[in-house]
Amino acid sequence: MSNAGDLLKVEGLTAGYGAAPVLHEVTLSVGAGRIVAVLGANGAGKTTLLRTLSGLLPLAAGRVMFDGLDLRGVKVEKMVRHGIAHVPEGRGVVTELTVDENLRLGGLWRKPREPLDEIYDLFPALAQRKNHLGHQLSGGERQMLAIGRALAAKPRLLLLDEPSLGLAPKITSQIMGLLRDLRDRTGLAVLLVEQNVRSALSIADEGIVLNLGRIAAREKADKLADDADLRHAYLGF
Amino acid sequence: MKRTATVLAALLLAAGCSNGNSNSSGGSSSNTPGVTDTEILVGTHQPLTGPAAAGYSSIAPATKAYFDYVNANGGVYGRKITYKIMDDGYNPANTQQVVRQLVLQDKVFAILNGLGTPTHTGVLDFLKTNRVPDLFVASGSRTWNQPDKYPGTFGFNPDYTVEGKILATYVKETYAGKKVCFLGQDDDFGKDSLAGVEQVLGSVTAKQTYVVTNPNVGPQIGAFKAAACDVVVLASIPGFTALSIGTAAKIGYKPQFVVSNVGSDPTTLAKTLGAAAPLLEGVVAANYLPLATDDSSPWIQLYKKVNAQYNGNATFDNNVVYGMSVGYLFVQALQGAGKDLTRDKLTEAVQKGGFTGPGLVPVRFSAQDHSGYAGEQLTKLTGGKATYFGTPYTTDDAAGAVAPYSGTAAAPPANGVPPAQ
Amino acid sequence: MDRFLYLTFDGLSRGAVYAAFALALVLIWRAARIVNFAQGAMAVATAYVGYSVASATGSYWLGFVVAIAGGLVLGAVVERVVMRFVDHSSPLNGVVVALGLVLIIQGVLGMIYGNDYRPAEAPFSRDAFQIGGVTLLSRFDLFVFGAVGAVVVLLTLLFTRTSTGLRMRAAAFAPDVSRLLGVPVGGMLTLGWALAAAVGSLAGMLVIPTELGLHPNAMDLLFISAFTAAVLGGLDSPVGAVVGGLVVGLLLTYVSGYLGANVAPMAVLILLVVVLLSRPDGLFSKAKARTA
Amino acid sequence: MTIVERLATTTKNRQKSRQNRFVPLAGVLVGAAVIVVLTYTLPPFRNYQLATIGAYLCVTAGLTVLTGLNGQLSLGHGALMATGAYTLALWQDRFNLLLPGIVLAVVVTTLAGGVIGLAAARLRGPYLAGLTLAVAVVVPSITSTFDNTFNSDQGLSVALNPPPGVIPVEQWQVWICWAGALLTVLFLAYLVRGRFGRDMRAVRDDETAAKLAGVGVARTQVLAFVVSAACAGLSGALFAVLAQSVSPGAFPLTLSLFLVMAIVIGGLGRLTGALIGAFLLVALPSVAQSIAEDAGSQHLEGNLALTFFGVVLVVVMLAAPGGLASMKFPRKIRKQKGQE
Repeated sequence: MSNAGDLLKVEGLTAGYGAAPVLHEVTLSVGAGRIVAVLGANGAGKTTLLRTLSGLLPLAAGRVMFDGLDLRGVKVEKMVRHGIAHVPEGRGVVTELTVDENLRLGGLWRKPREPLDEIYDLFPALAQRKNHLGHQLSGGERQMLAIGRALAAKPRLLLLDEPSLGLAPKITSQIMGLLRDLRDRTGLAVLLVEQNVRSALSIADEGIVLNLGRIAAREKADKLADDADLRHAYLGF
Repeated sequence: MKRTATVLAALLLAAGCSNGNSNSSGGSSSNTPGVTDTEILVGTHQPLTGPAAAGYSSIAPATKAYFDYVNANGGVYGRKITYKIMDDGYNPANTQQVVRQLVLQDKVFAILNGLGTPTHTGVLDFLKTNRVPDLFVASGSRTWNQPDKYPGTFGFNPDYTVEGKILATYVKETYAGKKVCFLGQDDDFGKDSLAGVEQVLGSVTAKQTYVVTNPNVGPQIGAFKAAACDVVVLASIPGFTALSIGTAAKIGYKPQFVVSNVGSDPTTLAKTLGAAAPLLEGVVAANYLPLATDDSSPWIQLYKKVNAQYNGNATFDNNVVYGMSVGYLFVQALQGAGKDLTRDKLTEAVQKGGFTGPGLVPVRFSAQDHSGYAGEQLTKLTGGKATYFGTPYTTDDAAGAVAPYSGTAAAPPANGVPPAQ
Repeated sequence: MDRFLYLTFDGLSRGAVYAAFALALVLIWRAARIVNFAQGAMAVATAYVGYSVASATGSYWLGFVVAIAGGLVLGAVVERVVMRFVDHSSPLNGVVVALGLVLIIQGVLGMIYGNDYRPAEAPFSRDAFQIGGVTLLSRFDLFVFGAVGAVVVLLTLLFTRTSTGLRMRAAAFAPDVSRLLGVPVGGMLTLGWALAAAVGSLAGMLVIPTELGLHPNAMDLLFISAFTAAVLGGLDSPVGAVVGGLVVGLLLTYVSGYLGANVAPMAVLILLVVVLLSRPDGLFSKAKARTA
Repeated sequence: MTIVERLATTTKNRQKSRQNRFVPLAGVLVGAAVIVVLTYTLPPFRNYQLATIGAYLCVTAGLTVLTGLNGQLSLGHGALMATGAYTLALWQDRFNLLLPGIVLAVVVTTLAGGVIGLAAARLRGPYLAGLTLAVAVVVPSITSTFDNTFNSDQGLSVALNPPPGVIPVEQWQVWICWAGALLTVLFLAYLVRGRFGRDMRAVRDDETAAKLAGVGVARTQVLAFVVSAACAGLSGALFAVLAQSVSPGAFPLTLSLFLVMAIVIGGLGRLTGALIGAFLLVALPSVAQSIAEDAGSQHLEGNLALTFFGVVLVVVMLAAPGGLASMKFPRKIRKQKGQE
């Protein structure tokens, strides 16, 4: 499934906390303008995968290439300059800062800095709460803020961890729709970690199933959604 | 836990075995702690570090330098004096530790000139129990003068009440009818001094205290200004003397300052005040030893020589004079105790008294009196230099009169070492 | 009334220096979530350097600038060489290392300069203006107020108007997220230490002329008052530091003036208890408490 | 550390403690035997130092439980020690009955600790540190304001009967101090193993989670403070016995700071760490002074010792972030560090 035009190429990635690896020889790729959903039960290693890709965790073995660049040894704070934005689990909104400050933070590294109008256009709800502190926002608003902040960095690849966690279905589908639009409009690539398999597969181009840190399946999204055996075995529905 | 305990035990044992001989006292000098045929080991506790070190950390090195001088001139009955200075940072808990180390481990012959009232008070009982001579404590507390309770403890400084009475006598004679205020440290120093002052002057117009932990005397000096006092008596340590004089100048208040001896060393004050040192002009204080700036005194000539040779030419101020005078008196006491040196003989020799030395007034050691110098003479600062004026006075810490002392000061022996008696 | 006014001005001029030093503590707390017990000793170290330069060159202001610059450097060095390598999984580790630094700095200063007080000149007259027999402030007091005010304004501008300030705040509140957003968290930490130490040095240059003089322990007592002031105002709030400093300064002076110097520490304790029991995160804490 | 990781380490610790389970009573009895033997072999000054270690152990053990297990930082334990010491001094002056006096000292300090603990339970981190710091610096102020009772800076002397029979004073002091210390350790060891210990850790790790699990957060915190205050009171009383005098200068803020340093350097939250800390409080200053003496010129005075002391603190904290008691597992620490 890997081809020359892939934006992100992961080969034989092994990583985890301390001596015991959580991920074992994971190989995957994400092409430009594609949404890849990473699925799996709790503890399958989904979050670890994203944290390793963005450099928060060290690589024990394997190779991560991003647009021809070996990411080993690239510091976390430099990732965003190469075009990788990571929205961590729990949204990572800095609750002590205002909405506007959070968004500015996303685009700070860019020179010259661009105005945030585009982001506020995407998320009108945020525009209304510009000067509210992060902890005053609702869960949905925080998620939008986190994604909006990542987009302010103008990334080519978005690593998105559980955007639907704790959100009402209506808001979840709003967010999913937004991601699809962005992909279609800007060619953004997304590696989407989700527990909510249905909504993830509804927008993904392909899906990867992780089980106990190993890749159990890699399929086109619609195919995965139809594969009853796989669903029963790993995804629980 | 168990293993750690064993390791700690082993460590303690190892540390302890190196010096595990038993102690004893009395008898002859052959089994007197700290005394051998060639050496006398003496210890002291001093604030070498911490906030209280300022001003006082130069005393013990000066004493040591004088001992080195004596040692170079043959010592005392052929014995050299080794002076072990321990730093207690003016913390009574540390004093406990270091004095026990000196007595129990290093087996010093005597404790000399331990500095500070709260620090030394805590070790009085310990020193008494172990029958260690506790000579010439460096503070003017009346605590040291309790021959019945602490037979081995002797003071050195005139006590604060004696000083208060003498300062007040000067104020009464010179500023009759003027308003007098008093600022004292919030402890026995301030209290004893105030007691002496009020005994002579009656109640003062305004009295205030300061605490060493709050270096701001603005409220106190402000109160004196509001009370329009003409004379301010200070029972303060040098830093707070400087602070008080500086604060008064800051608010445009110019009383006559009369300052206790412990807080009046001109060198220390001038150093602290820096460019504001001219404010010291006219300050009246008191002393009982030759002044560091009095080059005509044979004692100062001797001490300067010792300071140059054995004290690394340290800044020569009244603290150095004090330290060397302590050393001189101690050597006198050792000479008096004789060749067969024991702790009891040393105490007897001190109690016998009759020492003549650098002091302007006598030390009044006797069986009934363990306080130090009997009085003081007043000084005035002019041109950055203190000079004596008037006559020395002596008095006691009770109701006794303040009397002029007419004796003349002794000259140092030619070789600078007190002769054997 | 005159007495009250006199004490008020005396208390304000004391409070201003507490405020300056409390600001330094707030700054480091905001940058690194640590109460820097070594702040006082570091400030004394740079003050020694500053006064050495001043006496060598004859220019107070050159020494002043050197002291502040020395603060910047010392703060950065302490963070880069020591604090960075402290395991911060327990907040106490940093505290103990800071206390160790205090002993080292005081020991080294004592070895170089000795343990006596050295004079510390003030750049302006300390003689107070008098109006109608009431003693007001001195030129130096005004300078202190001006300097503290300037620091507050500059810090506020830095934190609210500049992107560096934004980065510093983000790095302190959420280091991991900030790194993901491209914020060099380590660099921000170094910058925070450097700035805090520079403000500490400024406070040192402001306070030492009003106290007993230069001494390795010169800032020990001030640290206690300033820490109290910072806690009172709320460790996250520069404005709180200033208000806390002034309140502590006034309280100490009023109590010393009306009740006696020995009662003052008890008054401070009572004030702290009253304030913290009603506002556990200080007077100027934000609505939501963060348990750090 | 996330909560999950914390939980993981807690479980790990629990497993570990199950592995090398030992009975505190046995440990304490062995300790008592070692101490008694030591008192007969050590020279007087070493005995005095040993007694001082015992007196320190009371307070460090209590403080390490408060700070290490319950997460409350106190900079005011020196003041609590002063409370115990003054209580004993005043009692001895009137009655001269040592054991009831020590018990009374503990009771009075416990009450004082309860008052501070009530306030402390509402405060977190540096705010608690700030309040307890203000408590620590208030001691001299109280002794001089009520100087008729406390005799200001000079303090009180403590009336003591000489030791029974021909036992040397220093040996007698070791027995008294270590009896107190070992009882304290025994009490705390059982306390920490029980439900109270679990509650304290739960509160330290996550107050909300603890509340949900039915742990009375405020009650646990106040109780932890009270327990550690009782230990500090005992320690203070023992120091009064050792010094035969009490004065505010002996309980300065630096003492409170040194206590915190001792438990952190020793190993926070472990009684072994408290023992190492108590040992260092006695040994380090005197080692520093003798090293400085050997190396030093007169003009460095005490400064070399001070510097040496500071360097030791910094180096130990960098080399053994878990304290000296954790030094047995250097590899594990490195691994944990990599995780952060």
